[in-house]
Amino acid sequence: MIVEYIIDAFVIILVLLGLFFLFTATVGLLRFPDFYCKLQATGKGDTLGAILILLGVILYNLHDFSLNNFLVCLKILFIIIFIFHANPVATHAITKAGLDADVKPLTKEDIRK
Amino acid sequence: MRREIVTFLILFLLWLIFSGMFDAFHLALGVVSCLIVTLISGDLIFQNERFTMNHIKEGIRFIKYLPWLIYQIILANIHVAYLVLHPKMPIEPIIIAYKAKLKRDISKVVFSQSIILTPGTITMDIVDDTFIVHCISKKVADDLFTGEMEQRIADVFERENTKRSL
Amino acid sequence: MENFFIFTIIVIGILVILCLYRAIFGPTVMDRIVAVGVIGTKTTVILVLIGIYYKRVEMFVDISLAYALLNFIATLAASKFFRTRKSILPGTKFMKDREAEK
Amino acid sequence: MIRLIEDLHIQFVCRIMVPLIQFFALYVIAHGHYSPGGGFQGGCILGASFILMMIAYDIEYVKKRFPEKFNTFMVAFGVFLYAAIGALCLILGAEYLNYGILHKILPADPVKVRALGTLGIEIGVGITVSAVMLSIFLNLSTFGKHEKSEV
Repeated sequence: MIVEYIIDAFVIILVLLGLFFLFTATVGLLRFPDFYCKLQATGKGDTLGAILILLGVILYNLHDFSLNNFLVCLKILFIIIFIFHANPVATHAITKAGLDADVKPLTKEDIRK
Repeated sequence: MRREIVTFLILFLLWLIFSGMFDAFHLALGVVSCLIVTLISGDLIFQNERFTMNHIKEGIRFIKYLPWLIYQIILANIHVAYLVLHPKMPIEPIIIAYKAKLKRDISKVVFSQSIILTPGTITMDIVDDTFIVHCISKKVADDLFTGEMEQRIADVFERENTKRSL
Repeated sequence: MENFFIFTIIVIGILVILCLYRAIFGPTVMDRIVAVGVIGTKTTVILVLIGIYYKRVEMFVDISLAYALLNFIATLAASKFFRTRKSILPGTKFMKDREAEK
Repeated sequence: MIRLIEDLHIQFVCRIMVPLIQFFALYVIAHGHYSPGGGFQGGCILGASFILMMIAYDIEYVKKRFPEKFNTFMVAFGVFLYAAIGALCLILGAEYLNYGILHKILPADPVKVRALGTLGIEIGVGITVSAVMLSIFLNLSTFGKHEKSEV
């Protein structure tokens, strides 16, 4: 019984941490001046936030252990691996598109003004 | 031929995980599906290469590299959270060119991916062996120029090649 | 525990609405693409959490994976499209070339 | 003016992802009656994988793998599979698409035969949807000329 409470506590910590990182990504998206800096916030915060929440879900799903549940957990792990590879590539593609479309990155002086 | 067999085995393992039904009908469907995928795009995973034992060794070394990467990712997120939530937003973006010594495609890709995931840097372009990197502050750029990450990746993926050349 | 997951879903939903501001009023097209990609990642997470709440995870995981795949392809395709057609941003090289041609 | 840049990073990751996406599409088609999805959804994901291949490489590469002729043949073949299974039921003496009657020619009991018939229909729909998606994308990106692409 006590083990279940400990697992629940871990799940809650993981999910809250994930929510915090998703929140920072969103605030970065709204606050940063140009879109290269926005990508700095979203490319990292979104990846780690989503991964932490999905890890929490895996831990919660292992409560009652059976073969079917274990396979579902492996599938969620597959989503985690996919996000881990896909998000940086999308970030890189958008950055490169901006570079090719001649969007000038802001420099230190532009921000000071 | 060998790479097609390895592709088929990987896909079939994935089918067993995804399907979750182990009767003859679904297993036969799995074999047929994996054969179709291997037929139409079996040469894509190991392009221009033969599957050798080195791939397995590299995989094991890559898994050993992962904990350090995850530690860096957490550092990156705390850094970004600090920048975002700071009322004055102390950013000073700068673009640098970083010349790497990496030779193989896979090590370049892993290096670029790691740069995107670690504190305050994004790869903008890869021209031959020069990485154009957007850094969010000067300190982050200095961290990249110490070359620790490049050394670790070279350890993972280029050990066999350097031995052969020596 | 179910209440906690509902709370999580609501919080992520509020974050999605905040991102929608950037997707609608973003100054340039690039900002909009970034915002849409971010919303896609959050939706992937929401779908898995809904599956947990209704106790049908094995079904919702498939939907979530398909959504993640299509979101990734959409982001790549949009960025490639706007890379080759450079007419999106006023004042860029492409627009100057076109004006010079006229 | 339009540069066709082959980016190493994007190309490498897409190359590894394309077989996995195709595999997932076939999984969605095959498990249509246990999970949400089926022929149409699986076909869409399969078509999306071809589009991803076109993004990673260029249009010539995909055309070399899937020639225009073969693609058009697949569009017709999917519909043919659908109609043929329906018409077979009609010939055997039941309504159109009433697969239960197929147990007269297949060595299995009616319930299994029904599942098999559904699977055949799903496969036909999936083939048609993916081939049509590919041909729509080809036509849009080459302005219908099929010579040189701009994407």
